[in-house]
Amino acid sequence: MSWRDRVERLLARLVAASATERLAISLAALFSSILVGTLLVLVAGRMTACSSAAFVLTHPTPFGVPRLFAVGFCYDPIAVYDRLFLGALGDPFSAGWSPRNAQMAVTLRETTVLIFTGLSVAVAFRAGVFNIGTQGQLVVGGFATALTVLAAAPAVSGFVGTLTLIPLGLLAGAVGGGFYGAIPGALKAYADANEVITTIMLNFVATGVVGYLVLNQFKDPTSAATQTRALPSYADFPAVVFDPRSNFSLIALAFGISLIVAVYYLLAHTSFGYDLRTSGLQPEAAEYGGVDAARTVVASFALSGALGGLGGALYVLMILGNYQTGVPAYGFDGITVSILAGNNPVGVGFAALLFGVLKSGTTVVDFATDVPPQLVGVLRGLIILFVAMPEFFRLLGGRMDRVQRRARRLGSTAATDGGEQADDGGDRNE
Amino acid sequence: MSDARADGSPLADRFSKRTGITVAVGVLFVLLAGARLAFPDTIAGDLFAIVTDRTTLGAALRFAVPITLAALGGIFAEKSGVINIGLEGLLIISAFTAVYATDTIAGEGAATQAELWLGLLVGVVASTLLAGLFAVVCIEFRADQIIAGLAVWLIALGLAPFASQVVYDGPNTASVTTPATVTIPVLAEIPFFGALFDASPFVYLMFIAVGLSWYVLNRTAFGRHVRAAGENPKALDTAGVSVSRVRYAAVLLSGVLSGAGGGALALSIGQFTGNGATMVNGKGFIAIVTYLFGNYNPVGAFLSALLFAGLDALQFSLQTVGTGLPSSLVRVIPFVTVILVLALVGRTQIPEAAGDHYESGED
Amino acid sequence: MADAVRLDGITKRFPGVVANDDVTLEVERGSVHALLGENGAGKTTLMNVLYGLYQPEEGRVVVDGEEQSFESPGDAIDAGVGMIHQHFMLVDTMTVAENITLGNEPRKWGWLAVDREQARREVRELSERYGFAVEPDARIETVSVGVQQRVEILKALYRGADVLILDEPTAVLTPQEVEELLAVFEELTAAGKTVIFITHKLGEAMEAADEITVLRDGKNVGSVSADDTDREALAELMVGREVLMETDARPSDPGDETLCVDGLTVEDSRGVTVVDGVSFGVRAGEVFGIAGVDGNGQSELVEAITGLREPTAGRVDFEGRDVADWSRIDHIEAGMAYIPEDRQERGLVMDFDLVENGLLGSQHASAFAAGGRIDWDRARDHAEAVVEEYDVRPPDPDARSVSLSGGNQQKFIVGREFERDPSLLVATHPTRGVDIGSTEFINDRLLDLRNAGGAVLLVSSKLDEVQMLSDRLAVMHGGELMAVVDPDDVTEEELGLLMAGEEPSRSLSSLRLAGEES
Amino acid sequence: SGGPSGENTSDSDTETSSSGGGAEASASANVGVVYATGGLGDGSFNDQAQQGVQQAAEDFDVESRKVQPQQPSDFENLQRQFAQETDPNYDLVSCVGFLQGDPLAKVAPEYPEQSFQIVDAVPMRDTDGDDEGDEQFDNVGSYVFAEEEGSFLVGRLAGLLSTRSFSAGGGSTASDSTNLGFVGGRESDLIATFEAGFVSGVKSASDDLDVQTAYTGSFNDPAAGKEAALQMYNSGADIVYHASGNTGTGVFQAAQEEGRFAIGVDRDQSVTKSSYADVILASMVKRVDTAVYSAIEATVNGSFEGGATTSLGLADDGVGITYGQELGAEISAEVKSEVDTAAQSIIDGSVDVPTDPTNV
Ligand SMILES: Nc1ncnc2c1ncn2[C@@H]1O[C@H](COP(=O)(O)OP(=O)(O)OP(=O)(O)O)[C@@H](O)[C@H]1O
Ligand SMILES: Nc1ncnc2c1ncn2[C@@H]1O[C@H](COP(=O)(O)OP(=O)(O)OP(=O)(O)O)[C@@H](O)[C@H]1O
Ligand SMILES: [Mg+2]
Ligand SMILES: [Mg+2]
Repeated sequence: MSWRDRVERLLARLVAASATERLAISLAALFSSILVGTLLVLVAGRMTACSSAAFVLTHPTPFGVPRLFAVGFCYDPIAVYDRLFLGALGDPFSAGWSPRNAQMAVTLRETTVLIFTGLSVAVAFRAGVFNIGTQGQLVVGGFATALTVLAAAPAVSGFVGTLTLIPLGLLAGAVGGGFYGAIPGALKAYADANEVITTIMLNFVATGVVGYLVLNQFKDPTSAATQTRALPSYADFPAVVFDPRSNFSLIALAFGISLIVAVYYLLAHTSFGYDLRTSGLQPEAAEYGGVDAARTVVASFALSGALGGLGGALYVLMILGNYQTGVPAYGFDGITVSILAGNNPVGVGFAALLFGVLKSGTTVVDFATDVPPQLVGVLRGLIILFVAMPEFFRLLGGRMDRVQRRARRLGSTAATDGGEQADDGGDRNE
Repeated sequence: MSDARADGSPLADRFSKRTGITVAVGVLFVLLAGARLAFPDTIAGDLFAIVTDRTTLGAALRFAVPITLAALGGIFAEKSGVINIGLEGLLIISAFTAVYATDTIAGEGAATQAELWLGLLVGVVASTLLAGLFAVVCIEFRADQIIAGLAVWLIALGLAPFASQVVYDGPNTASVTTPATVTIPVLAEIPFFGALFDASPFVYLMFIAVGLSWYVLNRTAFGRHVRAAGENPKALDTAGVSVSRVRYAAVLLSGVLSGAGGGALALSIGQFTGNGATMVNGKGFIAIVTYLFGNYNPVGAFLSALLFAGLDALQFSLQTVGTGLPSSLVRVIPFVTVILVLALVGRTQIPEAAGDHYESGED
Repeated sequence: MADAVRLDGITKRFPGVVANDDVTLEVERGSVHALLGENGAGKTTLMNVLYGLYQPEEGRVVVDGEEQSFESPGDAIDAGVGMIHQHFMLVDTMTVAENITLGNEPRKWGWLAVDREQARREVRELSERYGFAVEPDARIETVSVGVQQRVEILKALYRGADVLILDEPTAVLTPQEVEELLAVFEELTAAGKTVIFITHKLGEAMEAADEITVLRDGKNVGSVSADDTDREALAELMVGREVLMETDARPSDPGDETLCVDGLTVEDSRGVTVVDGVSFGVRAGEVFGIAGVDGNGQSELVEAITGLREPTAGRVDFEGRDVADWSRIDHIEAGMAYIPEDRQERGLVMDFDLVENGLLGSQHASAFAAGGRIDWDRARDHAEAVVEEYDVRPPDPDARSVSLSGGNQQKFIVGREFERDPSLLVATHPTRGVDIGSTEFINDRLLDLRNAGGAVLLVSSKLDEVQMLSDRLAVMHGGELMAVVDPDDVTEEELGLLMAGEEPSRSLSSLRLAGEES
Repeated sequence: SGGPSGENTSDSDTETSSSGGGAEASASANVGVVYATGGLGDGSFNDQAQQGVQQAAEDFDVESRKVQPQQPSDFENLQRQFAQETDPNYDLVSCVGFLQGDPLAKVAPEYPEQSFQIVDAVPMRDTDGDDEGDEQFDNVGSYVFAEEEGSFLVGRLAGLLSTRSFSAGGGSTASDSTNLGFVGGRESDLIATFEAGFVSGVKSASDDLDVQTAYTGSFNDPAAGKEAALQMYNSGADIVYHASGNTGTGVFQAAQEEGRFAIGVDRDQSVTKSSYADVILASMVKRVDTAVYSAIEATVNGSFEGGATTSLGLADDGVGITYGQELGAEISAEVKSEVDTAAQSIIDGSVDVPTDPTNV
């Protein structure tokens, strides 16, 4: 087949209604969430008290038109979104802006971790299972990374140390997370235990047990915090372009992006990926096609866990420099990232960037406005809610017709990928 | 359907697993009793003393309230064919709202008991509204139930602390009155079971809700319609009953019950605390496990909630008795138990159509 | 006297299909009326209109002389119209009485509770009045299909139905159960009820109905009195042309046993033994048929043979090797092809396009995936070949399965499985729900494979079809093979008895083929 | 109160100085506060710190802005935001809570011109490459407390009362009980010093006394605090001391329900949790407010000095015992004087209070 054919086919797939629809729905969901968020900020702004109104809702008064109303609010929604989005990028429209600014580094480093957790959730979704346990896998992976690197560090040092410890740490994270992910997989495959519940429970278990281990076995004696000793500085991801103090390494981001490509390739071009997608879409058909359902469930959970564990490894190696209890909710954000991306690995990249901005913007909002930063948590929930109901936007778009619905019912359009696969997962859970 | 199938009850093996677990718990209990007699100073001996202590029963009952109420809500929703994984969110939203409402209604002084119940009612309304949103999204807009349920959880997880921050300038609300313990004379004196008659009014509320739920599900036409909507919605539809309406009612009911649970949780401590996973901290998810384990039976759900709550209560006893078990590990016991139970029970008898959309007139 | 039902110029459209096109139908009170027509002719749609499930774009529905506009089945029920669907609308986990009274529960204590005693009593009375022996407290999942059907009928009667609509009520019954059902029709009409039933079987229509209406392509192509017509005339009305099913009648030339099943015992997912010590063999170059009413263990038997279900006892020898505990993929790779009974659940991934679906089962085969990497170009060539050779329409390998009609989906599966060049083909209901043209095509291919020396195990509930295609025919009932017979030497009635688990009057040994040990 | 409409104003959300809204430009100092993750409204640690800020704002013309991080990983970012901000320029960034120590060790050297204060931790720089800190940062003033000393006093009080028949307000002790309780928040070295001090204080009253301890794993889980305390009261404890932030609210509730006593922490909790004043015997106050206040005061006066640790013990009034508003008067002078004696011995060094519960 000629290259032209291939390119044409690729283009045809790209513009396929489903893909654009997917994108449209994600954008619409984001937009709607922001809209609802604005309302929330305004309502909250009326409920609280302040010395002067941060935002006044009124109308222009040209030609001496009398002012009919002017309502003041304690919170300024425009400022909130300005801080949330522009602030997270370090104010790109201000003078002297450099893309290497510290806040941008925060945004990108959050993005990097979210790529891993997003991929983790997406892989599971594509295999038709819900992995709500990425958080726990990340905790276990991060802890495994810290222990391994601490154990191996005395043997090496300097540049050689960097070259050996980072891959070793990543491997440890992947293995730790992978094993921890395989547990709910095996429980589902061989004991029929609902993975939504087991993974949520395993999150609590991971936090508890790792917390215990850190406190009682591996605690840094010099610190009051519950954390391990610091990893040697040569086990830190080398900073490129960005300030080394920013805890962000472009190399890690590049690693994340290469994993996006790898996961995409795995899903689209390998036999294992075919098995995985088939069992995600239609388990009975997969079984018929010779896919070992139990093994695929365990394998995809292990893969998903390994990706989550890698996220933990990066969190430890790149951001913290040790393991500390109180790991941020990257795993739960991964769910949002994946759902927003329609469980598509490439989409995960973009969704992770969006959520990187949101997470980084949260602290900017917290700092710069009086609006409680939990707003971003609400936005996250709203985005998922809107993404879950493409029908809502179709109704709005007035394009609802029977054929589409029938197609969807049979688990079809890519637009509802997440939903439909989830559906399958849901059905088989119980 | 051949004769070969007629003799095998599809529930047989599941029941036997449940029975197995129940028997195992019983055997464990007897062993502990033996250990207590033989080696009174060992952990096992202590355990028996703790398990048979009325304090433990009292604590288990208190812990069981939010879990049981949410589980009852989950039963109604799922029996009607809507898997409500957002129970956690419903608990969170009503926990905050109930305290906020009580605080607001009471104004300056301390809230009276009547104001507290009014606050609970407002909490129930809030949770029901959120459940209503969930219902519209799932039934009207055909959203995937699991994803929409996750969304409900995440929204509440953000919204309640957000609101607390707005109103109280911190993730924790002010403290309000707590309900007065209701003590039934004489009965409260009974050694172990006395705890049943010397409890918070919310515990009695829970008992009433369990009984009523069982009655509604099994004895009323509405309950029948709920079950039919979950097993074979088309059968219900063709029998001339609107499936959507039944499902709406069931999901709203899950909001009402979870609302009572969340409100009771927060009001019994008089405060909503909202950082991290909030004070609800996974109770909604445990509720799901309890009704799965209880095989969608309200009484079964209550008993398994009591089991998990008992484990939760146990962890403090284990710590204070000084068993030497590290407290951070003891706290993990209930979660591990949930996993083990789920692995043992395995596939539960989920309603046939749960998770599916239903639209009248479709094939 | 007014007609019980009069449908006047009903038109009902679905996107891209006119399911009912200006259909007029009159049904006399106290009569039995049969609706005939090919798959997709619009029979179910028309009855759904009468039952208020669909609202017609045009036309009037008149019941008992009164024009009606039903918004929902509830309205139809109120007007005395009841319907028993092709797929029963029963709640398996509830009892007979609960199902019958669903939506119409007798109450006590002013709506607070269902009066279960009264429900039970009413159901028992009703059941006795029409001579149905049904136990009100039995759970639906434990009773036979025949009983379930009666529950459906009682459900309609309980609601005061005067007009009963039955959609293909005989499709799932044994010939004997069919007889009983037709007797029930007489009871009903004797009590003044009106019966409308849909069927594909001309004989039944002739026997039970007073009047017969034939639909074709959504149009009423004729209503005739049963006494004034014959099978040939009806068949021609239905299809619009003369029907002659020609098959390759060449006798088989069997070789060695490709498949040998010995003492096979299988449990279903609930742990109930549904295949009980079954033994038979399929030789190269022959079609071995298994007939039987659905649900007598055929599905589990086939799943055990094809590696989808692990048997609890017994052997499955394929080309001399015991494959009973091989994995599914090993079965495929050993050369066993399988056309599953549920094409949309198992046979195809509905969300995949044909290129991807063509790979199902071959995703690890070296021809398509060397070293774990899928060669999509080859997969595409393969799908294109299948589409072309098996006349799949539309001929577009990028079309997703969900967009194909049922018949075309089936053709693609058949093509894919034949392309494996199997030494054994297991086919379950390969022509179910498929139109006459495609049926013919598929059957021809089965025979081609046989003639080329392949072994074919054919499971079907269409008696005429298995009888015609098979070289040897077994009848399955209650998890056991009743007999292996020569299909040319057995009557439909005898098969019916065997399917019902009874011994025909002619001794079985005379039916059995020489040299058969089963 | 309702929201503002148009330009009219109501009471303040940001902690502006008492001199009114117009003071912004003329503020003598701008202070940023990063609270601990438990958040405000805990009635103990964070609220106590806020108290210091508010007091300073009242006494000097100080503008302040606060943030309440949701998780420990936010600390670093928020500290940095304050350090970077130029509009206004923050004269002091106050970091409340020991978890902020490590992040501050990273941020402080990046902004040598920025003054920081940290409570409950001493961040250090590693100068000799052994990955252990050995030198403080010049721009960071550290404030630590001798929690064990204050806890010793309340432990002694509890021990003395437990061996007597004491009854007041909503509770009573039984003279024959030999049992007391301690409820901790999340397990950590810091909380362990509270436990160690309390237990040794109890033992100083009588060797026959036992202390039940339990950790709830959270500083913000009143329900768990309540259950833990109930458990203790039911197994004979007369008095339960807590060092668990808002979790302690549950301890007070349990005391009220069981008719026993509790001891508060960080602030005078018979004031901050006044509805439980009838069971709060005393509180171990930890003057986080003083620490914050004095740091701000020094900043206003231009005398803030980094690179040093201020240790606040009994002798410095940094920790101490405050008797409950309602119950304090009921405690006999004899008991109080025994407590005072103990305080004196600690101050003059004749008693050394352990900081590790395993060494008691
Ligand atoms: N809900 C629907 N939406 C769209 N098209 C439909 C729907 N129901 C039926 N059709 C189409 O209408 C036509 C008539 O279908 P109908 O089910 O009435 O046929 P039938 O005569 O009952 O066929 P069969 O004998 O297979 O049951 C078919 O082309 C079918 O695909
Ligand atoms: N309920 C429905 N909603 C939407 N489209 C439908 C529906 N039912 C059928 N179709 C579409 O109508 C077409 C005919 O479907 P149908 O199931 O009637 O096929 P069939 O009659 O079994 O196929 P064939 O004609 O090949 O035997 C297909 O394209 C199918 O996807
Ligand atoms: Mg058809
Ligand atoms: Mg039909």
